[in-house]
Formats: sequence, C-alpha cells, structure tokens
Amino acid sequence: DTTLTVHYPMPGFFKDVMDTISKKFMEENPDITIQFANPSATYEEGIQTIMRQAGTSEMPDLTFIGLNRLRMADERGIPVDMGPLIQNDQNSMAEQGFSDTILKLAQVNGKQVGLAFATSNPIMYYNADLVKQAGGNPDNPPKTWDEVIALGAKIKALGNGVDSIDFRWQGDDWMFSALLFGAGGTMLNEDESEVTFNGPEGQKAMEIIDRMVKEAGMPVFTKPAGEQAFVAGKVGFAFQTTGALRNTIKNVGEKFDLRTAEIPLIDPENGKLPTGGNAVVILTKDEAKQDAAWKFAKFAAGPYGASVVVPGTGYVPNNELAAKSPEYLGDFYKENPLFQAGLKQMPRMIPWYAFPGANGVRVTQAIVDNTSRVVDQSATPQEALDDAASEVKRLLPRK
Amino acid sequence: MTSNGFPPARIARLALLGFGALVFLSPYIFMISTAGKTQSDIFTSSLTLIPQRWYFFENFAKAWSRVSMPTLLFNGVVVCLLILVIQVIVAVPCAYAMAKLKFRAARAMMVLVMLGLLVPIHATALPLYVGFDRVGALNSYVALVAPFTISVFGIFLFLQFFRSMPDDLIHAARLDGMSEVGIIARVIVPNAWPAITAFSIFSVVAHWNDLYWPLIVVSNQAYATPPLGLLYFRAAEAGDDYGALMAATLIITFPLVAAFLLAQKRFVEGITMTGLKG
Amino acid sequence: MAEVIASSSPSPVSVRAIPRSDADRHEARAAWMLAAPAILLTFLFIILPVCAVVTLGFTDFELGYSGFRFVGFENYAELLNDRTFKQSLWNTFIYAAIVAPVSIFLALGLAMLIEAEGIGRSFFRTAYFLPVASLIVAMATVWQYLFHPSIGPINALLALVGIEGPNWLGASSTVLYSLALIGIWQTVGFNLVLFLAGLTAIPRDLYSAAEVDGARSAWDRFRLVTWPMLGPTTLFVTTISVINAVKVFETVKTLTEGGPNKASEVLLFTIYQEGFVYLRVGYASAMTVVFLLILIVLMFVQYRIQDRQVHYT
Amino acid sequence: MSALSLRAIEKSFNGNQILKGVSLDAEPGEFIALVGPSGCGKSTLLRILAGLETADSGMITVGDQDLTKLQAAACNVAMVFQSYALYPHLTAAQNIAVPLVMRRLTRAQRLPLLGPLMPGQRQAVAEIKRDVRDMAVSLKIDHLMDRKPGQMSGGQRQRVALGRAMVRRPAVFLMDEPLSNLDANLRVHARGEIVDLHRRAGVPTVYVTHDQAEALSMADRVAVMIGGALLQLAPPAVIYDDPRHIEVAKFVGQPRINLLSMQVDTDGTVGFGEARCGLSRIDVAAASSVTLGIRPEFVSVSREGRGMPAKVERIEFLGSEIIVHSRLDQSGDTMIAKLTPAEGAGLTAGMPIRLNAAPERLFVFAQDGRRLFSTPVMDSDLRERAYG
Amino acid sequence: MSALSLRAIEKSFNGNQILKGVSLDAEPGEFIALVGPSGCGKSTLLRILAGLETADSGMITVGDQDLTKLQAAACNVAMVFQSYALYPHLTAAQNIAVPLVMRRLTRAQRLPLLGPLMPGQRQAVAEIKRDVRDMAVSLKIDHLMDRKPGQMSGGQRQRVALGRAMVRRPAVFLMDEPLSNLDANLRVHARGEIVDLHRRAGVPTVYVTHDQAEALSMADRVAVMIGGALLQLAPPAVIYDDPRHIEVAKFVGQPRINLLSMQVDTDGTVGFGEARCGLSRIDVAAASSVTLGIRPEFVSVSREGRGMPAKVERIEFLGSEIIVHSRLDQSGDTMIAKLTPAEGAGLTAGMPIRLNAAPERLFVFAQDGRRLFSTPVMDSDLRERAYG
Ligand SMILES: Nc1ncnc2c1ncn2[C@@H]1O[C@H](COP(=O)(O)OP(=O)(O)OP(=O)(O)O)[C@@H](O)[C@H]1O
Ligand SMILES: Nc1ncnc2c1ncn2[C@@H]1O[C@H](COP(=O)(O)OP(=O)(O)OP(=O)(O)O)[C@@H](O)[C@H]1O
Ligand SMILES: O=P(O)(O)OC[C@H](O)CO
Ligand SMILES: [Mg+2]
Ligand SMILES: [Mg+2]
Repeated sequence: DTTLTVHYPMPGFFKDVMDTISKKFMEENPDITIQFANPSATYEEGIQTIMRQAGTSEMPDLTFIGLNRLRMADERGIPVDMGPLIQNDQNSMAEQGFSDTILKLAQVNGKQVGLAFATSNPIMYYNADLVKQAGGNPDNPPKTWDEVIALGAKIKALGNGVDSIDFRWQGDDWMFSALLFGAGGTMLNEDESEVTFNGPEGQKAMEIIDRMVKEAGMPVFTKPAGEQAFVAGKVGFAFQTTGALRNTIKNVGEKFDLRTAEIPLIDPENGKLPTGGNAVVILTKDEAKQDAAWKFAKFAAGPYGASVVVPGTGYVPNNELAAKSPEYLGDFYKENPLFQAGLKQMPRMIPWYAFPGANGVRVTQAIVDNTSRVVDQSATPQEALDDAASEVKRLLPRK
Repeated sequence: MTSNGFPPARIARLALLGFGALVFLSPYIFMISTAGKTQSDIFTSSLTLIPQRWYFFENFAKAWSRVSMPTLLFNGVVVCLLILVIQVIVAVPCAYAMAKLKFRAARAMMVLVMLGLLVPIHATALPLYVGFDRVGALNSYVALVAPFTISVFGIFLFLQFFRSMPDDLIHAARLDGMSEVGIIARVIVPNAWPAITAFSIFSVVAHWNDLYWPLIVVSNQAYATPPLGLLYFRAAEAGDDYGALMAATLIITFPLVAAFLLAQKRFVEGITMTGLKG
Repeated sequence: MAEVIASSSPSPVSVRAIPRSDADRHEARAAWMLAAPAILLTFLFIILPVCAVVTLGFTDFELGYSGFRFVGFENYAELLNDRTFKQSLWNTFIYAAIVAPVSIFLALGLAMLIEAEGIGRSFFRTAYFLPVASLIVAMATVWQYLFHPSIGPINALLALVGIEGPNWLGASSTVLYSLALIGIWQTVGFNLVLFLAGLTAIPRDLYSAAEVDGARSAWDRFRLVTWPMLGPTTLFVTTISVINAVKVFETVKTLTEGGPNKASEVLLFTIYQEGFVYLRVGYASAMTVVFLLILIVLMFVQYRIQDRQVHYT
Repeated sequence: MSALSLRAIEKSFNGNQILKGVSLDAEPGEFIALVGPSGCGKSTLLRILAGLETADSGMITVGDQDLTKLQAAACNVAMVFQSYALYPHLTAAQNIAVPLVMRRLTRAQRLPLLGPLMPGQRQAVAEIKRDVRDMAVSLKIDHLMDRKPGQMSGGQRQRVALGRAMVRRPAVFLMDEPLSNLDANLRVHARGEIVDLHRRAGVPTVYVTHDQAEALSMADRVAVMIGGALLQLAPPAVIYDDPRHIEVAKFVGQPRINLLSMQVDTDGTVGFGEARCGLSRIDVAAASSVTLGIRPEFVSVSREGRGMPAKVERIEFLGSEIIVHSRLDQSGDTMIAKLTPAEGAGLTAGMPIRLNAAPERLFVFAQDGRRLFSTPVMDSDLRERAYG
Repeated sequence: MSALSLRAIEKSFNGNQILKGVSLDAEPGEFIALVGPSGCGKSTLLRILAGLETADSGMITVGDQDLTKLQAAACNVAMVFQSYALYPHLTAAQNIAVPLVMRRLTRAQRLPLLGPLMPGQRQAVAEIKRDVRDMAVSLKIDHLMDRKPGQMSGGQRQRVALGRAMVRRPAVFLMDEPLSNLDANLRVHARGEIVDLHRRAGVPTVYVTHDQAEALSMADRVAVMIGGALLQLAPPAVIYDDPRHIEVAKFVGQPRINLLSMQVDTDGTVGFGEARCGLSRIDVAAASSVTLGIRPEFVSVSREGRGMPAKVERIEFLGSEIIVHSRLDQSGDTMIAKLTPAEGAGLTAGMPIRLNAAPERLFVFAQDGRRLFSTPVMDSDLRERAYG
C-alpha cells in the first residue's frame, strides 16, 4: 500500500473539489491512500511552502503549482520530469484527452514539469441591475473598453455609494497581462533579453487602467474589498478569473442579476489572454511512490477531475474529452450560461508568462506596485511603466 | 468614588466607558451577526446586524464539519498546555534560584533575560526551521512546542513575584526539612498561583493565537492549530464563506474568552503582586 | 575547615564551623541545577538561533539552492540602497510612533475611569481586554469589512453625518493609519490591565494627603500622585508597547501584504518577505540583525532615561 | 467661642453606623488626644474633620468658618497620616513645599515650563523656598532636604510629614497615629517633640492614637471613643482617676484594671475584702449586680493577715516593678497587682497570699457600664453592725 | 555538660564583622533571652544556631548531636520566626504537620497520589495526625485546625507557629521576636503562654527580642548583646540591679537610666548631691572621669530642701506613674524621675525643684563602659571631713 501526501493551494476554491476527486480515486485504487497536507492560502504561499520544504522530509509527494511558477520551481529542480512517464503511457494519454496544447501549458522549456489541472482565463462579471439602471442593455454587454468605461461612468453617477469597476490588478501580474496580451503585447522579447511590456501595447494597457480611474472613478480596492463590494451589488463590472465564478454566484445569491461576458480586447483581432490556473506536479523522488503519484496526477488532471473542477469552481476544462463528452460536461454548459464566457475565450489562451531567474516573485511585485501607482493616481501610466521596466530589468538574470 | 447615586460626573464617566466598550466590542458584534447570516446576506449594501434568515446553526455546523474542528481544538489545547506546563516547570526553578539563592550568575542571567525579551520568534524562525528539519522534527507537537518552552518573560515575571516573598518562609521550610526542590514544589508554587495565572493568560493567549510559527512548521493537517485551521476558510482568491468563517472564529475564540473570564480576578491580582506594574 | 574535637570524650561532642565558601558552594550548586534547564533552553532556542542569524547575515544563502558563500558586509551594503527596506523602516517608525503613545495614554485614561467607577469593573476590563485575546487572522477579516470603502459600516456611519469616509486600507495615504487603529485596538486592553494593577497599588493615603495639601482638581491629584506613582508601570508598559509595535506583522500579512505600493511595508513583513517569499535567507538575516539592533538600542536608551526617574529609592 | 467644634457628627458606611453623634469642642491651642480601640471610628472622624469624607449629619466649625460642606482642599486643616503619605518621587523640600505651591501659585504658574514666565511666579517661588527652609530648620531636618522619602529613616520621614503639615500654618492640626510606625525608643522621644511643636504653633490639634500611654502623656484633654461614641472627654488625670464608664477604665491603664463582677450586699455596699464602699439608694434599687474595678497599683499583697486569699500564678519582673498575677481562692478571678521589687521580694509562683485594696480606690460600674457614685466605707466595724 | 553551647562564634558580612566571638552555654531546660538593639546581630546568631547560616569560626554543640556539616534540615533545632513564616496555602493542621511529614515519611510516601500506596504510610500519617492534634489541644488551637493563616488573628498565627516548632520535640528551641507583631495587650498575654509552654517542654530555648521588658519578665537568664558582643549573661534581677556595663544599664530599664559624666573627687568619691559613693584606689588611679548612673525610680523630687537644684521641663502623666523630665541647674544635664501620681502632684513645667538619689543605688562606670566597684558613703559628715 502506498500513501501519498498531497498539497494544494486556495482551499477556498479547491477543498471540495479535492475531497471529491481523492475519494473517487481511492475507490478506484484501493491500494493507494491520499492524505492532504495543509493547503496554502494562495499560489504564492503554496510555492513558498514547497520551496522551503524541498529536500526536507516534510516535502509532500504531489503539489499543485500556479502555472506562472512552474518555471521557478523547475529552476530549483523541484518537480519530477514527467516526460518519461508520458512516453510510457503514450496511447492512454491521448485517449484520456491530454492533447498537445493542453500538455504544453505545463511545460518549461520543453520539459514536462506537470499536468495542467485547472485552467482559467479572465472574464467580465457584471451587475445587470446596475447596468439597466445606468441605461445599458444587460443582454448586450459592452464589447470594447471604451464602452465599459463609458457605461461605468454612468453607473458611478448613480451615486448611493455605487462604484463602476473592480479590475483585479492586485496580487499578481495576471490581469495586467490580460490587457497587455489583449493588445498583442508581450512581457519580454523573444530571447528574454529585453523588457517589452513598456512598449506601445503596454502603454495602451496601462492607459485603460488610468482611464478606468479617471473617467469611470474606479476606486482603490484591496482584493477582498473589491470582491465584497461587487457581491454586495455596489459595483458595476468586475474583471477577474473565471475560476471565481462558483463562489461569486454563491455570494451574490438573490441580491442582483449576475451576468458574465467575454473580456474586451484592445486588439480584438490578434488579442490573446493569459492562462491562469495550476498544474499538478510530482515531487517525490521515491521511485515506488512515483508510480502511484503519476496515477493520481493523471486522474486529477484527467476527464473525471475536470468534470469536478469545472462546475465546482468556474475553471475552464483543461481536458478535451471532458469538454466535449456528454458523459462529463457536455450538458453542463448548456444549463449554466454563466460558465460559457470562459469557455468561449479558450481559443485565445496563451501561457501566463513566467519570468526567468531567481527573482520571479519580485518582478511580479514590481509590476503590481507600479500598477497601484496608476490606480491611486500617484503616477502617470508612462511613469509607472518606465519605473516598472527599469526595476524589472535590474531583477532579470544578467546574460 | 463611591457607587451610590448618579451625579452627572458619574453618568459622563459611565457613558464614556460604555461608548469605548461598544467601539472595542464592535468587531465582535459584527462577527456574531455575520456568523448568523447566509452567504448572500453578508455583503449587502444595507447595514443590518440582525440576519434576514437565521443561519447560525448551518454556519456552525459547517464550521464544525468543513475543517475538523475537534482536531483543531484538541491540537490547540495540547500545544498550549504543553507549552504552558513546560514553561512554568522551567521558569519557576530558574526564577527561584535567581531570586532567593546566592548565585553568582544571577546578574548575567538577568541581562540574558532582558535580551531574550527582545528576540521575537520571527527573528529566529529561519535557523530554527532548518534545525527542526535536520532533526526530522517538523510536523510534530515537538516542533510546535519546543521553541516556546523557554519563556524569558515568565522568568522575568516570576522573578518579580518571588522577590516579594519573605525569606523567612523559605528558611522555615529548610528548618522543617525540605530540600530546595521540595521548597519549590511545596512552598513556592502553591503560593505563586496569582503569578502563574497571570502568566498563563499571557502565554495561552499568545500561543493559542500564534499563526506565524505553525504556518512554517506544520504542513500536515493532523497537527494544525486553530488559526491554521481558520486559514482554510480564508482563501485569498475569491469571496469566502464568511458566515462559516465567523462561526469558526467564534468557536475558536470562545475558549480563550471563557478562560479569561474565569481567571480575570486572579489575573489582575497576579499582575499587581508580581510587580509587573513596576 | 570542620574541626572535630573531643573525639575521645564519652559523648561525641561536635562542632559546626564549615568555612563559608563550602556552604555557599552548596547553595550555588543547587542554584545552578535549578537554573540549568532554563539556561540550556535559552541557549538552544534563543542564543544559538540568533548566532545563526548573525552568521547567515554574512552569506548569500538562498533557500532551495544548496550551499552558500560568505560575502562579508555585502548584504548590509545592499540594505543601505534598498528602497523597500528604507520605506519599511520609516513605516515601522510611524506605526510605532502612533500606536505606542496612543495605546498607552488611552489605556491610562480608561484605567483611571474604570478604577474610579464602582460598577461594571469586570465587564469593562473584559470588554477592553477581549481584543488582546482574539485571533488576529480572524479579526482581520472583520476589520477588512469594517474598513470597507463602500459597504463598510465605518464609512456608512460617517456618511450618516455627511463625511465621505476614506478608503481606509486601500489608499496608500491612509493604510498605515488604519493599521495603527487596529494596532491600538489590540494593545489597549493589555496596557489597561497593567495600569489597573498599578493603580490599585497606589496607597489611598497619598490621595488624601494631596487633597489636604490643596490639590483641588482631579488634574492636580493626577499630576501630584497618580502619574508619578505609576512611573514603574508606565516604564514597563512603554517597553512592552514599543517592542510590540515594532514587531507588528500579523495585521500587515493578513490585511494588506505591505501594499498598496509598499505603503504598509513594515520591518518584520519585509524580513518575512525576503526570507520566506523571495527565499533570500542571507539578506533577510542581515535585515533581522538590523532589526534586533534597533530593538536593543531602543530599550537600552529607554531604560537609561526612564529607570532613574521612576524608581524612588 | 471654641477654636474647633463638632456637633453631633454621624456617619454610616453601607448601613453600619460608624459614628453615633460625636460632639467635641477644642479651645484655641488645645491638644486633644482621641483614643479608642481599633475600628472604633477614630480615623473616620478625623477624615471628616479634614474634609476627606462628608458626615451624614452634624456640623463642624473652625473658628467662625463652617466646614461641613467644604472640600478637603478648601479647608485650612492640616493632617499627618499614619503612613506619613509622603510623595515618594519628591525630595523632602519638595514634599514640604507642596501645600504652599498648591495654595500660593495659580494653575498657570504651576505649569512645568511656562510657569516661570508668569508674572509674580518668581517671587512666590522664592517665598515658598524661604518658608520651607525655615520649617526645615525648626524641625532640624535642613540637612535632609534633598533626600527622597525612600532614603530616610522612619523618624526622619515623620518629621518631614510634620513639616509638610505645619508649613502652611493651618487653623486646625490633625494627626492620625503619627508615631505608630516608629520603634519604641524613638516613639518616646518623638512624643516630646510633637508636644513641643504643638506648644510653639499654638494651633488646636486633634491627635488620634490607640496607645493610651501616648494619649495620657501628651494631651491637654483625652477623648475616649468606643464603638463610635465619645464616652468621656477630660484631662488625662481625670480620665485615669475618675473614669465615667467601664470601657474607659478598661482602655486606659497598663496593666489593665482588675474587674470583678459581684452582687451588691443587702446593706448597699460592695467591696473587695475589707475595702468596701456604699452606693446610693437609687443605684442599689436599680441593679443588684455590679462590676468592681481596682487598678493593679492599688492592690497590695501580703503573705498573711487580712485580705482576700489568693494564689500566685506568675510573677513578671520588669526591673523597676513587679507584676504579680494571682487567682482568688473564692471566685477564681485573676487579679493583677503591681508592686515595687522590694514589695514583691520573696513571692514565688504557687505561694498563697492575701490581697487588699484601698476602699477610696474602688470603682463601681453598673451593668450598662456607667460608673456609679460610691463612697468608701472606712470603718469595717460599722459595716459589721449593719450586717447583723 | 550543657545542653547548648556556643564557643567564640564569629561572622562577617562583606567584611563587616557582625558577631565578634560570642560564647554562651545553656543548661537543660533553660530559657535564655537574647536582647540588644536593632542590628546588633541577634538574628544572625540565631540563624547560625539554626544552621541557616554558617559561622566563619567557632563551634556549636547541642547536647550530643553531631552538628558538623549538618544542613538546617538535618539539625534538630526548631525556630519561630518574627513573621511566623507560616505556609499561607496550608491549614493550621497542615502547617503543624509539615516538619513531621518531612521527617517521618520517606520521599516516596510523600508523593501526592502514590504516597498512600506505600507500605507503612497509613500508619505514619495516622501518627502524625495524632501528634498534631495533641499539639493543637495543648496550645488551645484545636478549633482552628482547618483555617488557613490568612483567616487567623495575629495571636492565633503565633500559636500555630509555636505548634509547628514544638511538634517535633526539638533539642533546642529558637525564637526570633515571636511577639513583635502582636498588639500591646496580646503581647503581655502571650508572654505568659510562652513561658508556660517552655516550662512544660523543658527544652533549652534562646529567645531573641529587642524589648527589654519581655526579656526581664520571661527569661531565666538574659544575654545582652551590643554590637556583636555579649556584654552580660545573668538572671534578670542581676542584669537590672547589677549591670556590668554601661550599655547594659542603658539598654535595660524603661524609662532609660540617667547618666551623668563627672570627675572623681580628690577623696575618691563620686556622687549626686548628698548621695555619694567611694571607688577603689585602683580605679581612681586609672580614671578621673567616670559616668554616674541613676535609675529614674531612685530619683526623688522635692520642692525645696537639700538636693541638686533643677528645673522641671516636662511632665508625662502615665496613669499609675508620672515621669518628670528636668534639667540640672549646674551641669545642664537632663534628669528623669519616675514618681507615683501622689509624689508628683503639684509639679508643673518650669518649676524649680531639688533632686536626690539613694547612694546605694548609684552605678559608676569607667570611660570604657565597665562598671566600677563602688561603696556608698552613708555619712555625709564623714565626707565633709575628708573634704576639709
Ligand atoms: N470607606 C469605608 N467604607 C466602608 N467601611 C469603612 C470605610 N472606612 C472605614 N470603614 C469602617 O469603619 C470602621 C471605623 O474605621 P476607622 O478607620 O475610623 O477606625 P479606627 O478607629 O481609625 O481604627 P484603627 O485604630 O485601626 O485605625 C471600621 O469598621 C471600618 O471597617
Ligand atoms: N545576609 C546578609 N548580608 C549582609 N549583611 C547582613 C546580612 N544579614 C544581616 N546583615 C547585617 O548584619 C547586621 C546584624 O543583623 P541582624 O539581623 O542579626 O540584627 P538583629 O540584631 O536581628 O536586628 P533586629 O532587632 O533589627 O532584628 C545588620 O547590620 C545587617 O545589616
Ligand atoms: O485563480 P486563477 O488560477 O485563475 O489565477 C488567476 C490569478 O491568480 C488571479 O490574479
Ligand atoms: Mg485609623
Ligand atoms: Mg532580627
């Protein structure tokens, strides 16, 4: 018998999901026992815990790592290379819906460090009641940022403490990426030697944030404050991960008419969106355990896992079989229109950019800090971008 | 100064104190109110303390079932008790030696105690973590308890208290045939209860609530302490289940409040007698 | 030396004349034995780790990479130019400069009110002490809600009287003050209990004497008796309050993560961030050393200045 | 008009009546000692006098000022406390200066830094300094002026406390057991000093003590208070030699007075052995059982002859005198006799003796404690006849 | 062989010699009072006796018990402390039982829960209970056995402390001012009780006090210690009537002895007014200036006639006696006289008086404090002649 210790982040999203999956897995594999380590509150705390524990006896056998931190983990040699395992299982992989695109999401420089477990993209949440009051048509939500900002300004003008927009810029660089990639921009150039996010696309992106504040009166929300205000019916639009959908639905309850839509893109033609989410990663170096761990990884990231994750959270399916097969999710989307926004955006998903070198976390922090200067209007978009760029340049590995 | 009659000065005083108490208690009022609300009832734009739907039972049931509350409380009690008992067993004899025996190192120890008061666990967490890893003691009660077994604050407090105990009492005990250990067990400790109570409150409050250290050394839920358990509810990404969170908070806070209520008279007495006041 | 005489006498008559050092040595041995566990544990869990921190401060050790090299004072040199560190020092200073004095004087005022009041003593004591005993992880959530810029009760109340409340935790201009408010809320009860103990220890006769001496107003009696007699208490409370204020961490970690834009970065949070987030243990250790030095200097200075003035013998 | 007058002062705490209508007048410059057992209400009365406590009813006047409703700070009454209540953070000089600073300087002038800038402050401060110095010199504590109370001996502290009370020339001077914290030798010495100071200041003084020797030796008049009521207010010799109440007789005198319960004889007399005295008809009619009091120094001891037979229980040698404890053969009561060493020579424990008393020294008390008027019956033959 | 013997005990603290070679022997069953002013080293000596402190040199023997290297716990010496030092958390019965429990039960038998399971524990505990009860009955505190010290009065506590000390039948019994925390009345009463108890127990006792009256009234012999040295060890009457040293005379007697420095006359006599006494030739040759001591009760006061002229300064009335403070016209020395109220009647402050003393009551002390042998010169005419 084998016992696997599994660690995962964000229990708020995943606890129920993990419990369901592990229960089913143990039913199917009676010789393997799954036990959970203390979950970490966020992706960042998760990876920190793992990096601290790496090499110690406390290190779990499996973990779930944010897609943008796979690179950092790999540079420290933490994950087990899944390449050989996939090689052995070639056929069944495809059968279970692990297409190449899906596998790519969890590769670092071509090395398979994990299997994408939950994937997301940023969508637009809106309060149909407020939209209606402000003279908009909830059935035909804004398609461009200009429309969002204009309608936001009208919502703000309703008064009574109502705010226009909650754009989730805090925490990490994901939502900035959404604007940047949506304009067709990139963080760094091809060979990762130059900073490019302060180019014209980046400027357009940052200006959108600036205009949200200037024209639509977006306040400086902390992350929880924004969430709470939106579910309280005090905010018109919220832009954040589709992964938060299930919780948002629960929190809103009957208070107002909650809708979702695709996020506007600065460049509607070529715009892309970052893939959020996480991947299951095998940590154990113990050969005997690795087999069991691989079984569990495949199971969690496989069609059954996805069929639990998607309805339980709001993440988009990372498994083609699950998405299409009526056995899994086929009917779900028909019955739950709020979940369709994320699904429709799947073709635009590209990897969430992970910075090279040891300072990945600080780079992210530098971008967030400078974005906050725009939000609280203590810097112009140009200044903020330039400062962020020079700081990031300093933090990137010197070649 | 007396409690008969209600002159204006007294009414003003009571009003001031009452208002202050209300301000200080307001977070708890919201906490209790929230613990009785449904998820969608919590973040509304209207300010109501009374839940629209009475949801206390559901929230408490959820708090009790979603994390394994009995395990958390049990761990909390075990860790706090172990810490407290060892702290007292270690600090009392040391303070006694410093206060009542001719002891050349007493001065040096005093300096050590004062310096020790200044070093927070936050400062030494890293080397300690590495150390516990080396001896393979992470994820155990040992890791949770060991760094706090020495309480310089306790030594400091007991020292003040013992200094005020009459020497004659100790001489009498020696004449009656007690050894030094016997004196500690039979004379010092039974008479140091006010000081021990005061110290217990400080110690238990600190360690029941400590998040920093358990977060670092515990990854196995079997050893999670109450604050760590609360973190399960507090996921950062999305709106959490606040009703249940508050219910859990109430469950976890209650033992402490009850303990304080029971001990508060002795607590103040203990502080007065330990000369902590000066 | 014990000298036995009359060993030949029929009834053994004996002498006690142990040289002093012998008896003292016995007592000292007992003392050492009693203190040994404490000394051992202090060494193990305080001294040794502090030495380790000091040593690590001279290395470039990073968690996750094995091995490190000694870099001399490089970490300290980097600290001099670290914008975050400087900001964090300044923020910690401001925070402590607000929380310590306000919580001390508020506690003193409340303690005197409670002491003067006959009824409800234990209720008030408990009400004000409750925050000390509560879980900041959980209370942070409540505070976050109370401070909410649009749906928070505080701003709602302010709106009732026509004031547009600030964005407490969201704006870089107010976040530190909001945290300070929470800090005060957390500390007052602790100080209050200490002051209450101090007040009960003041001899009643002194107040009578002050009254007979012509101290007409409550303020005169405060100046003449209460304040000077509370000297030792105040010294202790100040020490504890300053140390605790400088050690602020949990609220920052749970409520603001140092943001927005480092407006609420404080020393311990920065150290934690460097050590456990960026995993740069060497650099974090150097910061820790600076942090400890600040604490030690602070306490040393304070004791030098105040101790003389508050102990009247 | 009296310098200080109390009229029917009553005071209760939580329903317990502590003072039961106390009235008292003091002449200018008079020294009144207020004695009584612990808890009888002495301090309470003093605190009411000082304005620290308000009486439930009654009236206090000092000179022609009605103090009844005045606050302590407003009355011109000074007080010395048992604990001295010196401010531990102030030097002796500063302690003595406090009442002057509080009275002579305005609030503005007392401010720490701004005070010296106020007009007139300098001069007032200089005057205060001078007065403090004069006081210190007259109390012989001028060398202590820079010490804090913690650095002084008990006797020195007591003098500083006196200085603080006297420096502002109060209209009334109150002292609450100011010597009880001193050791025996110092206490005897300090008695003389306080009497001296009082004579020089000439201010009416109420001096509380529970030490009867202190009261008798220092006061012009002694007020004996028992259970919240003044039982007698009279000069020391009267208190001792002519107590009006059994409690007064019991409280004053060391060793304590011998008390014997007995029945009044049919001839209306009562007595101890040969020494007898007669009571008035009215008294005899009212009560047949009384208590006889004999002070130990009026008990004489002889080995044989007349007198009450008794047995020596214990002999205490005190140098200049000897205390003989004995037990009466008849009633089993203990009797204490105070003898000179010469008189007591040869007495040993267990020895049978005879006790006698001088009839003019017998006190007779009614059952309610009142002293009864009695006349010594000198001729024992007369009595014999009446018996027959 | 004596029951307790100290030989040349010396002790220094931080270079200050506190005990300067103290030697003392006690007979079986003897009650020795050790008196002396505060700080003279009484407690230190007692603590050395008890084994709580070790002497720098000297030797102690108790009966035939080997005290060498014994720790306090092991000597069979019991001690009663000034503060009683009762264990506040234990009842009276438990307090008294402690020394028995510690001595009669093994460590295992004393364990809280396991103890009762040990063989023999039951019986031993029952015996202890019986002994404690007997002790309580004999001290009349059996009704207090379940109270804790906090619920007892001073006198009751003192008795419990006595019980705890006596219950284990020590070979020596030490008491350090056991009565000083009691109030005056209780103190007098307790004296008798302690003497009684001592008589019943028959154990040699060293009783420390700084109250000379206590020492004189209780002890078989009084040891007067001044500045770390024993000046005299003798029965009370001898200490009082025949002091060997000026310090002894000064310390014993209340009010204090009158001391007058004077020159020896050419005829080898020295005296007070008419009362004179002669010194031996050797003494006269050695010192021409001596100190004359006269106890206050031997000073007589007359308004006129013969005697030393003096002026009354202050009169203290103490009920059964009167203390007259006066100043000699010639030398300016103060003289204290103790009179009965009758003798003192009519004296007032400022009045000129004449003082006389009985020549057989004069003590003459050399300058180093030694008492000089002197013989009263009764016939003043004889003296007159020698003068001429
Ligand atoms: N503030 C108070 N509240 C309630 N009872 C009081 C108060 N002050 C005094 N008493 C009670 O009044 C009685 C008299 O007290 P007081 O202090 O006047 O006695 P005292 O004669 O001065 O005694 P002592 O000689 O012991 O000082 C006591 O029984 C005391 O308990
Ligand atoms: N442990 C000690 N260290 C230093 N000095 C001491 C110590 N114990 C006593 N002394 C000093 O020795 C002297 C004698 O002290 P001791 O207690 O024997 O006096 P005492 O005669 O009992 O006085 P009292 O009547 O006040 O109790 C004092 O001057 C005291 O200060
Ligand atoms: O929650 P996820 O997995 O969609 O990740 C998205 C980012 O973390 C949001 O900031
Ligand atoms: Mg009193
Ligand atoms: Mg002593």
